Amino acid sequence: MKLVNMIETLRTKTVKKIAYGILVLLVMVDFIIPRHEVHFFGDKIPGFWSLFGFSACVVIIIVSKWLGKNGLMKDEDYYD
Amino acid sequence: MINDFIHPAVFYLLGGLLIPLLRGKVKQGYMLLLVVAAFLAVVIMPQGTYGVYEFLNWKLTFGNVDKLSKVFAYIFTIMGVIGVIYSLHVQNDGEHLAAFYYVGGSLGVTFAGDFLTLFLFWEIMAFSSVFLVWYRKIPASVASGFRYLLWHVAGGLILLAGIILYYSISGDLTIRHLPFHGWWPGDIEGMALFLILLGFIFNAGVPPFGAWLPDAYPAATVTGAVFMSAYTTKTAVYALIRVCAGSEILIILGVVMAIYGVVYAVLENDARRLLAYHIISQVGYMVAGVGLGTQMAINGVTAHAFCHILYKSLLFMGISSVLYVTGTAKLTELGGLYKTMPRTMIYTIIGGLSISAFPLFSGFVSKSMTVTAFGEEHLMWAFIALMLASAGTFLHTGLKVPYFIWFGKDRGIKAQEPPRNMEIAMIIGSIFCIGLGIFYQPLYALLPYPVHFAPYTAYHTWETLQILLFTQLGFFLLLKKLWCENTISLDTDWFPRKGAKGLMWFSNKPLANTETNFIGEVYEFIIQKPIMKVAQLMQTIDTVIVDGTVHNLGRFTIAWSRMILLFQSGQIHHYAMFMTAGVVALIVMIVRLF
Amino acid sequence: MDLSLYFTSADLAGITPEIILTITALLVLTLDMTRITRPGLYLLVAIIGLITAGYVIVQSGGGERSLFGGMLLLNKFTLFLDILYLSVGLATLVFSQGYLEKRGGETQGEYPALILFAVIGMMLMTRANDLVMVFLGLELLSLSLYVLVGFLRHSLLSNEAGLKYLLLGAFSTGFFLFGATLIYGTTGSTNFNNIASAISLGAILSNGYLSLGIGLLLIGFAFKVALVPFHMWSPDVYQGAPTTVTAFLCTAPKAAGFGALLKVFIIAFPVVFSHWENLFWILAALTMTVGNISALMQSNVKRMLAFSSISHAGYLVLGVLVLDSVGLSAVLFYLVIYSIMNLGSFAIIAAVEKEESGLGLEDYRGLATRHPWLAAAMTLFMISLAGFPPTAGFIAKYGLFSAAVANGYIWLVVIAVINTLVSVYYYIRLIVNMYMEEEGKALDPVSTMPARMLIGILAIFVIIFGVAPSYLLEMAAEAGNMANFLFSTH
Amino acid sequence: MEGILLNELSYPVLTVITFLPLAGALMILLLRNTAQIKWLALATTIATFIASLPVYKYFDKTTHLMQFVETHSWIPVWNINYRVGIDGISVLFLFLAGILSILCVTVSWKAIQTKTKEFYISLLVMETAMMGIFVSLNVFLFYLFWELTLIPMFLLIGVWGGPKRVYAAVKFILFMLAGSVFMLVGIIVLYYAGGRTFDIIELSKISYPAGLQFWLFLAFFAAFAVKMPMFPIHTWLPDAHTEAPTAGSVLLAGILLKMGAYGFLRFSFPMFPHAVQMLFIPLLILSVTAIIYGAYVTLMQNDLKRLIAYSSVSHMGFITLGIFTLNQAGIEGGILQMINHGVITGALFLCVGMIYERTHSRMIKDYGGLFKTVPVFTVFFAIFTLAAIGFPGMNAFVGEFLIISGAFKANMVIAAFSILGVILGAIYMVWLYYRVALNEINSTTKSRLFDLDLREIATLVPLVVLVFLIGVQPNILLSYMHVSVEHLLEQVHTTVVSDTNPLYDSAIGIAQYIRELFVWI
Repeated sequence: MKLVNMIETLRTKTVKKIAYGILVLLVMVDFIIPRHEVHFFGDKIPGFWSLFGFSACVVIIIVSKWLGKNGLMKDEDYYD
Repeated sequence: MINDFIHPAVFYLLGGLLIPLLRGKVKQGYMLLLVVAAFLAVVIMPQGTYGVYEFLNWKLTFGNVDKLSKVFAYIFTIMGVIGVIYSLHVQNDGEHLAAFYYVGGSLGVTFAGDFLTLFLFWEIMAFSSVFLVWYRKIPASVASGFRYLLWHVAGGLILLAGIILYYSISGDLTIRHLPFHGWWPGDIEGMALFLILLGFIFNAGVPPFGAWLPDAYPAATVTGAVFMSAYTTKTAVYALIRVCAGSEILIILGVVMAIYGVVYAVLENDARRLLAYHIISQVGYMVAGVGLGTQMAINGVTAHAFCHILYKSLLFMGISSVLYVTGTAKLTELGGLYKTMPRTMIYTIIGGLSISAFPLFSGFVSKSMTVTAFGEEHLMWAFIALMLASAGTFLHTGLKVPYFIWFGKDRGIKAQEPPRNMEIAMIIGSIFCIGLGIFYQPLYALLPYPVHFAPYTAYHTWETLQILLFTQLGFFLLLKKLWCENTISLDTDWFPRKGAKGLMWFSNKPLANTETNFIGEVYEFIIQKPIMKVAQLMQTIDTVIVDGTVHNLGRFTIAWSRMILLFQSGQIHHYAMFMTAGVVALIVMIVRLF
Repeated sequence: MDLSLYFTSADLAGITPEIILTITALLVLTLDMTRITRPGLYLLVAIIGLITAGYVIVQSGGGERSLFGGMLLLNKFTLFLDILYLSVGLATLVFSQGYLEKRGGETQGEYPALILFAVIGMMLMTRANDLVMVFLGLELLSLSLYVLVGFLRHSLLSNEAGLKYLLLGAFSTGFFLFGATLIYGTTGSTNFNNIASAISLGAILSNGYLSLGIGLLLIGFAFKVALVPFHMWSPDVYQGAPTTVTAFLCTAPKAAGFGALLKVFIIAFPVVFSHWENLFWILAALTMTVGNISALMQSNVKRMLAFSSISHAGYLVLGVLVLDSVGLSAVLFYLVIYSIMNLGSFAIIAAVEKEESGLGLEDYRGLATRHPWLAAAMTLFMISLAGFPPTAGFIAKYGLFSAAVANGYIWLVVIAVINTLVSVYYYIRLIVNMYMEEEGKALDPVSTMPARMLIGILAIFVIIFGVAPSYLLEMAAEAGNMANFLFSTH
Repeated sequence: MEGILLNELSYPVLTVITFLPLAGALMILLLRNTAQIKWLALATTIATFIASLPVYKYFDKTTHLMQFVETHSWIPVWNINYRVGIDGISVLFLFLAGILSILCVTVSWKAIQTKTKEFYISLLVMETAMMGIFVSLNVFLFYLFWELTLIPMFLLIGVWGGPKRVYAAVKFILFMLAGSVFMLVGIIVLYYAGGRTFDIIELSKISYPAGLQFWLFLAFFAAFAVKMPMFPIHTWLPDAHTEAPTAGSVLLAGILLKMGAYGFLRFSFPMFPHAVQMLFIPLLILSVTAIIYGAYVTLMQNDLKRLIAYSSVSHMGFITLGIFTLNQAGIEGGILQMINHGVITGALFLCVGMIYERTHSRMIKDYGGLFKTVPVFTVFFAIFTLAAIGFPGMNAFVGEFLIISGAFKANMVIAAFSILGVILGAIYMVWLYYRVALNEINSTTKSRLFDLDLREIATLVPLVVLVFLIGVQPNILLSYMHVSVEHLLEQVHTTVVSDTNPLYDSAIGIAQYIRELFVWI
């Protein structure tokens, strides 16, 4: 069916490349974007939020996993 | 004009009673009729105070209509429509009834003008919703249903205690703004406010009192979870806004919630529990906002609650559909469904994008307002933390869930799109999510305070885009790390086979304990075991000591009786002897007397 | 010679009832000699005699009268008791009808005759105003009772009981006489009034001997009314005796004993009585406690009731202890109610009883289903004995307790109520067996029409005096006034 | 005489409603046919209820004085009058007794097969006694009716009860007497202390010396506490309730337990205010102990009736808690809660009885999934379960709310503990409901289960109506008692015990208080 094929096409290498392109574009544009609502230092640094987003993701995963390894995780019938 | 005010709860509470009597199409039509009517009732409802009613020597107010209560009423009734459509196919009338009373209860709370009325509907919600869990009718759901009920009864009674205490001080029951300042109640009045606050945050799912939430929702029925995701916490948020806005303690709690939810979501394997954790995380934003208490924050919270109900229910509908079709919601057992249920995937992703506040989706217009409110107040640590949480949100609901369910490892599960009514409900939800993302003005117009906030400023949009897309980058780079999850949870699957030793070692970890305490086993360790232990003790006391005393008294008397009877030997010379003894005693006495 | 030297017509008029009864008794015996084998007839005659005697007594109106130079003293008090004796005798005779045949004692006239003699004896006991007279009455009563108790010639138990009663009775009579002599020795008189005046004037030989005399006298009475520790005989005797006799034995003679006791202490020893309060206190506590506790474990109903009657004697001592008009009337009222309850329950026992004497509690199982009315009556008597309102038993107990509390014997009353509590257990055990246990072996009550009617009447009395006791209470109060009157004279 | 309102109605209403059942019992005595007996019994109870209706209509809510008073000379020798009358405290109980008696007849319609005549006679005598207790204005009369309840209830339990009925019956009667005999002594002492009268109104006017008050209070307390029953003399209750036939349990729970609390209000408060004020804190503690203790023990029960019986211990704890707060809210809550408890627990016993009739098992484990097998029954059961939990909008909620708010006024600490009681209450009731109604269907009893018939529904419906009526419009009942309770409080608070106000707000306060108390004793 069509919908499925569409999704299939979205999973090709080319799409991926385009995606990376977009990311680069994001950072680029961030240098020129007007900044009027400035809450703290981060807002002044170009690309800060990109960095933030990425590191946030990494941190969350790493930390949570570490916690998980240290016992947060149980097998499913732990309570039975 | 009093005539215009029809309490929407009436449709749910009274109208619902007829449901069991009807059958088939008629029933479905009737249910739709009710929920739509309720929505219209809210629409035509003018502001003011209605349904005042003398009870004992208090005034009970059932219809206290202002902007705040009205906006919540809107979303509750809208959600009612969606939810009912989604659950039209359900055969079990009891489930329908429970859902109706649940929704009715939340509406009652919304329009309650005094604490008694609020408490009344508060309890109706608790007791009706538990059936949504029980009707799943699997042992696990029964057990967690009880834990759920217990949490809420406890919370409710703490609330009641607070109310009574407050009443005995102020002699007044009308709901008004009673913020609780500081960290710990200093005086009696502080105590009253604290108890009320506590009662509310029990329902808001604030850790450590939120354990019921990720415990019960995954256990609920397919459609039940959809309802539950929408009402309990949001009703609590509403109550908090009304009563506790500006209680600093809430900021801390809220931020903690936001992070807590995200962290646990990483590890979660059951998609519905994962979403449940995200409810906690999202409600965290709201609670924090309420704690902040500025006009903008309140607006943001209200808007966020509004949108949250829509996209969260949408998410739940999506996952529940998967559950409904495949019979499981475990990420480790799912994968590659995009072949069989692509439409469901689309809806779910829409929900995911909304919740993670993607521009042009409903979450963006509300969450950003809340977060910005913190920026405005220069509470940077909170600001950053919430940003972090939003990144995490996208990571899981936006990426992880869809990925592992619809792509990931194809497990070749036989599946098809869910029943039509479910899909219609999801479509409506999706429309709302996108619609609100683009045409947000009507929503802003509903908010309690005038809005001076434009979501779509270039920079703002841009910062969000950066965060989210780079999160995505991170996600795909660390995908392997996330894959590990399966193997880990597989590992844990055969832990028991490896032997209890390893398990013990795990659970002995302090972290393990805290975790286990947070969910389910709070009931096990802190409530059930002690209660039952004490109960057994009391039982023993009752039978052994209290009753035993009586019995021994009886035995003693009877023993005495038998002893005396030995004198009654029937031998005449014995009798003579005793009589003589008596005579002697008498004489002695006389001699002593005189 | 001129009899008026010894007694006047007024004296004779005073003792008309006794004369009537004696004649009746002799008549019955003569009938017996004429070999008329109609037991009903003897009873009929005896009953007529009793009724006429009663009529005469009521006519006499109970004014204060002293006969035979102060040998007898008639007043409301004696009148009240006389009526009681007569009615008890009457009732006994009524339900004895048919019982003795059942128990295989071939009835002769002596049975009613003996009952009549016993009644005469009792009447004399309480009418007496002189220790010698009291003794005569006592003996007349006792002798007839000895025979009655052993009346069932073929029943071993009956004979044993008769013998025990005789021996122990003799034992106590001895003490009584001894006491009387000592008192005579110290005060120089056997007449109550003279004794009293001698004591109050202080013209007595020695306080010690007097006290000793009173003490021994007391033992004599204590034996008659079965106060601990002089109660030993009563369970065996009550159990052994023919049930009808038991009924008679545990009601009227007790009344007579208490009557005489009260009269002696009120008229003869009002001054020294205060010394004896402690003793009575102890006797009361001891008697009711021992009686109840021993009754707890009895499986034989007759024996159980025997012990219960001991405990009731204990309650009665409360009234004796008070010894004023209130106490006196309370005792009198209690005696009446007590007689009603016991007569009733024994009548029922007599009805259900078979050859072997006495039935265990188990034998009453299922009585309620087969003979509901009988069971209901029994229940009524039991709860009345236990002192539940609205039965007469409660009013009677209340009267005693109230009198005692009024005189400050609160702790004794507390002991008494605790005893009541204990007693409830064995009374309801019978109810339990009748109503709540599964059917036992069938009982076939054999009872004549009059007996059944009697039971009914008694049951009705229990209720009536429970809800509307005023009339009887007033009569008792009048009778009790003797105390005031005599206290005032001294 | 002053201080009372004579009966203006055309007939001696209180006497009639008291003795009509007795008359009915006497008539039944003469009948043979079982059907006739049943119908006559039903007719009598209904007639009694109807005869009592004018009372509620013409009751003057604006005065605390005794109303509908009748006085006749009874035993002049002891200065005892037959005097009956009611005020705001007693009037409601007539209503409750009237209703429950009717239901007891209907529920026993099929259940009682043996000794039918005796059964209905006992039932009617019980009603007379119950009515009599609440209308008596003469201590002697009161005691008479008080004891009159024992024998019929003894028979009800012992003859028509369960397997351990004899044990239960004997235990019941011995416990009851153990209390009431001391009350008898107390009554006699009161009689002389109060100037040789038994008239409650007269006796209430006199102020007795403190020491005497203390002892008299204890004497009466013995009787009332056993009846309530208060911890730790409650142990007769589970046995009696469990073994009694349904009607018996209903009357026990509905009326007999209330007699104790009523006694406190009628005697202890007006006559021994000093003692009450000295002792109310220990009594509050005792009450709250009963609440929690009872709740805990209830959790462990696996016998339906026994469970409900133990829950009564807990609920009665609430009632005493309310009464001894010595403030308007508390006492009114207490009285209201008595009615509520009568209705709810009565209803629960009716439910259990109905289900027992079918399965002849009281064991919880024999049930399960009733909501599938007997839906109608489950609906009723659910309603009463919620009511028992104190669900808002139902009657018990109002009562408990008043009581707890009163308790908070009287003593924070104790009130806080009572909340725990509420929680436990919710736990055991819901758990019971879950095990019986939800769960999976239990095959052992399924076959014998069939749903309620019209008679049974008709029996339960009035109670459902009451549950909700009182729940949403409690003023209907409360309005009767306001003035009387105010007056009662005046009587209690007229005597000031010591300069320290008797309101202790903390645990330390309680400790001090108790020390003072013992010094005082």
